[in-house]
Amino acid sequence: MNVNDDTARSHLDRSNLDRSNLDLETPEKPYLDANELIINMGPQHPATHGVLRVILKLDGEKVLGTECVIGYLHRGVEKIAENRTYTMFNPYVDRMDYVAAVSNGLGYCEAVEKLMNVEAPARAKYIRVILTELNRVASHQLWLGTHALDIGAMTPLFYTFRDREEILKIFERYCGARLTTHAFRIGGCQYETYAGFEKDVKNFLTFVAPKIDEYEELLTTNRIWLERTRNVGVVSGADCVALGVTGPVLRASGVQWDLRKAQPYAAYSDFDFEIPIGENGDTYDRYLVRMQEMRQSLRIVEQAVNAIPEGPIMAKVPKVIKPPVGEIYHSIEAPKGELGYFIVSDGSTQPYRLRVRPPSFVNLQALDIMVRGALVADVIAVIGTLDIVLGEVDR
Amino acid sequence: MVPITTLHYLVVAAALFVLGVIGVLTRRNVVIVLMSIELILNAVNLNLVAFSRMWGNLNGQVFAIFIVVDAAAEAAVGLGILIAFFRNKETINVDEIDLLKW
Amino acid sequence: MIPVATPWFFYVLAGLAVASGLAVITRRNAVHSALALIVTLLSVAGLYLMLYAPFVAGVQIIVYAGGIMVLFLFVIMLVNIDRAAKERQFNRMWPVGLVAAGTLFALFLSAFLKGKGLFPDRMMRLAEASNTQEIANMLYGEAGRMGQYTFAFEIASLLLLVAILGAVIMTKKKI
Amino acid sequence: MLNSFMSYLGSTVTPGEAGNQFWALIYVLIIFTGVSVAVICMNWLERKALAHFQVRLGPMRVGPHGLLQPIADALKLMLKEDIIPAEADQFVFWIAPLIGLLAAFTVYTVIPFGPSQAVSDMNIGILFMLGVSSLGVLGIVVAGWASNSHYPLIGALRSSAQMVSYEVAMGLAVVSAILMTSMNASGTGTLSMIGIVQAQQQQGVWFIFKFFPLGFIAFAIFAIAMVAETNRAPFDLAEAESELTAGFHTEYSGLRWSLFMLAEYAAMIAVSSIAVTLWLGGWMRPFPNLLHAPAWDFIFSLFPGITFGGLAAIAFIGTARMPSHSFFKIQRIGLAVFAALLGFLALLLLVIAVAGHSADASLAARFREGIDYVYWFVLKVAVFMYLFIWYRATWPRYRFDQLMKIGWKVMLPISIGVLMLTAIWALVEPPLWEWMRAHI
Repeated sequence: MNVNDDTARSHLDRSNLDRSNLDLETPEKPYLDANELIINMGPQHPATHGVLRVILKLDGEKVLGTECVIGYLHRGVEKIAENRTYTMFNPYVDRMDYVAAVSNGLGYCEAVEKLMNVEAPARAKYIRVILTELNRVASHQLWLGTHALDIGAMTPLFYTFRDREEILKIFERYCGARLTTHAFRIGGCQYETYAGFEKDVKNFLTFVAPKIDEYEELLTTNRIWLERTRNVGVVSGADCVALGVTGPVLRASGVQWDLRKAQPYAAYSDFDFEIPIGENGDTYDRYLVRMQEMRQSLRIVEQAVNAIPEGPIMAKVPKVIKPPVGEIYHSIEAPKGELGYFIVSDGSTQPYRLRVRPPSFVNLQALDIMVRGALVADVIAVIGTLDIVLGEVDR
Repeated sequence: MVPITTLHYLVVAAALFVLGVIGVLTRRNVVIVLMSIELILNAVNLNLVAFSRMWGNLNGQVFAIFIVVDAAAEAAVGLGILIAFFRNKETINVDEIDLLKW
Repeated sequence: MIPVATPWFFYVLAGLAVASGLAVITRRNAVHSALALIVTLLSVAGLYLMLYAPFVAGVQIIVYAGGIMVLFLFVIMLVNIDRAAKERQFNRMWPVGLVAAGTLFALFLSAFLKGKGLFPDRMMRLAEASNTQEIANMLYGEAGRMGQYTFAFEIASLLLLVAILGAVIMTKKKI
Repeated sequence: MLNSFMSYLGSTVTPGEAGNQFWALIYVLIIFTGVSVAVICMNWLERKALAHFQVRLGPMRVGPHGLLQPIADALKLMLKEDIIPAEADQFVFWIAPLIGLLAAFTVYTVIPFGPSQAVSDMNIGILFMLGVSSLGVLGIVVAGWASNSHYPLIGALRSSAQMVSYEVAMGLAVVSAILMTSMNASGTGTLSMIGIVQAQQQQGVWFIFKFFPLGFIAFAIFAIAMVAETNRAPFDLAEAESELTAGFHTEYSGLRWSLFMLAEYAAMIAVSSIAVTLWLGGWMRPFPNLLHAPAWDFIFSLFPGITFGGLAAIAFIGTARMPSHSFFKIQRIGLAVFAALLGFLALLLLVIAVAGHSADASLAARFREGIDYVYWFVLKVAVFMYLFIWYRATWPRYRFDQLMKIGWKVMLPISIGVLMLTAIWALVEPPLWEWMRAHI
């Protein structure tokens, strides 16, 4: 499907996006049967992945409509940026999507580099790709564990955490941090790879490939898993495009759109990988797409680690970063979708305005059309499948 | 202590029956009226089973089982009517159900 | 087996049944009434056991306490109890109803007292061990013959079917 | 008093049947204590087994290998503040856990751990069991309603609908097993729990293998329905923690909450006991008819001792494998004592087995017999308990409509079909044998 298709844009007007019949102010009818039972799911709820609050309007178990209330984790990241130098702001972006901190850092560094017209050296780019793709695997593993837990399968959570640990160990040895890595600097990477980095990564590749099969063994053909995920939270490609949904959710709906292919950044043009896409746009397809993505990421890492060039890891960047006056929008394919940074520079050391396009926030919009008419249990499944991180939604 | 005879059971059954009748006659809440009907049916059952023991044959017990079946049917239909009624009138008071149609 | 039908058991069970029966018709909250009714039903089941009717007692527990009462509780949750509990509980004719019921009870008692001779003081020992089998013989017949109540039994099953259909049709919003 | 105490010892019927109130009370106490201990063990075992399914260790700190964890949990729950929400219906909120607990424990009065190892042998035993265990749903419904909160209410509605629906399939599966008890000379079946096991003994086959595959299908239906009936994964919709936070017991805390847990585990053991009694030969050891020589009897009677010996050996290995650090000193001693206790128990059981073998009809022989019966029964139930844990570790949770669909559209038709086929088979089989004996 062509993304720039006008019919896709006009889809916004279609009635299934109509929110007018969601009137949460309706007084509670006196009985439960034809009632509109209003339930507050969250902000303290085990399955809303943090502090998302979803107000559900229910008819018995059927969902009539949802209203997301966000902002419980709002830290004003974008405002903070205006009072920090470009270098000082770099660690802050790690705290948005804290399960994919490396991707956040990559997007920010590349955006500033683009603004300054600097290019990172080849070796830095390769290191960036390796770490980012490892982080994608880690993010997807975390998603898989929590998603399966939401649907009631406890065990995959522990399997994925066991394997994610190996990735975090590599991060820790590389840059000293496990979660909020702050791995990259504007203009390249600060750290050279440690001795044995390649070996660690290669060991990890051989270690994790059978583990992904193991997850699939537990879930992919499990009848209950199939029943819980097939035809649940279906969203069409056109709806996705109209809502701006990106990432695996978009690809599972059959739209082949991946920024790594569409507008290659870092060193992605050097590698051979595929973009897995789904057909039905249901929860099961999104599961399959993410599982395939993990494998593709491993492929990229394998290629990158075998062909990692020698050379400097830092481009010539002035000590005080003062980009020229102008504005820039740069986006990368984060594990959850398109992560974009829009930076307006007034020529000073601090950004005049910095705006983040977080994939989780945009993807969360699809929740309503995905769960309307479904059951309460599906809401949980859909929140899980959207793979949101509240730190990124609220910023 | 006086040995327990059929009469003892009959008195208990009569008491339960009368309680049920009072419930049906005086309560406004339909759910409780239906429950009172269950009380009445139970009183009848107790009588039947007591007589069954008195005469030494099982006809009374078989009747009691039929009455249990009837009670189940009655409860299902009664509560069905109640829900249908509640959906339309939003009340479960028996003295507001005096119209045969609305 | 030594009969356990001691008078104490009877008085306790009978007292429980009547007391909770009273609670059924006086409680403001329907859920409390339902719980009281469950106690009544279980004590009556105990009385059945004392009357050598174990099968009826079992049916009482399964069908009444386990089935019908769950249905009642389910419906009570569907309709709003809070409002009903705040309203007047008894209708305006309650003195008339009370008098009528009292008269009825007096009638019962006088009948029992007057006709005391009609009730033999004997209590037959029914065969407890074969109780279920004998009831089954009456319901289904034995050795190829139709039972005394086979036809009635079939009618009862039909009644249940009709009741199911009626309940479903009445409660379904759109058919 | 002493007379009635002693007179029962030689009898071969249950105390309820013998009319011996004293022994009935003793049995009640033994069984209730046993069930409570079993629940505690099950609690520890579930946490440990589940942990090992999930590549973690589970409780390790409280006692050696977390052996004292359930006790610590129980203490914590007892000391915890017991919150009753202000808007809750106080009385009903208070009584709801007790209803569930009462229903779960009352069932044990008719569970036959052996031909005379039961409180009473009601001749409507199975009917009583189904009826009383179905009362457990009342506790859940009422708890959900009394909490006066949305999540518990939805949980209660879910669980009541679920339990009522699965009771139907469960009951029909049970009926097909009861039908099999009538396959004897008199053509009379039985509802008594002991009678059902004895029928399997007489017919020389566990009902799971009878009329293969009909018995097995009925058993499978029961095995599925009983998971749904006890609100366990994958049918744990009533307390689906990811959807309804904790379902019907969201508002409960402290001791009252632990009563719900106790009731749930007691109910799990109870329904497993029904399954064992109806389909797996109850207290019978494997192949009682094939391997009926006294020597086989002796060999099988060694099993309880061997089992405990094995457990003791595992505990000893655990002691030996503990890190030799002063930090683990007390734990090591504790585990060694535990192992020694287990070993002593094993020794005792072996001695009883040997003594009961040599002296016929003595008290020791009767004791040995009783231990045998209870051992095999408990072993079969334990397999089910393990299955419950296994299910929970493996499967995701069903959705409500799917659950209802399975209950009404799959299990109910199959169980009706199995019941009819069983009846037909039971009618056809004896004349068929006659005919074959006459003609072939």
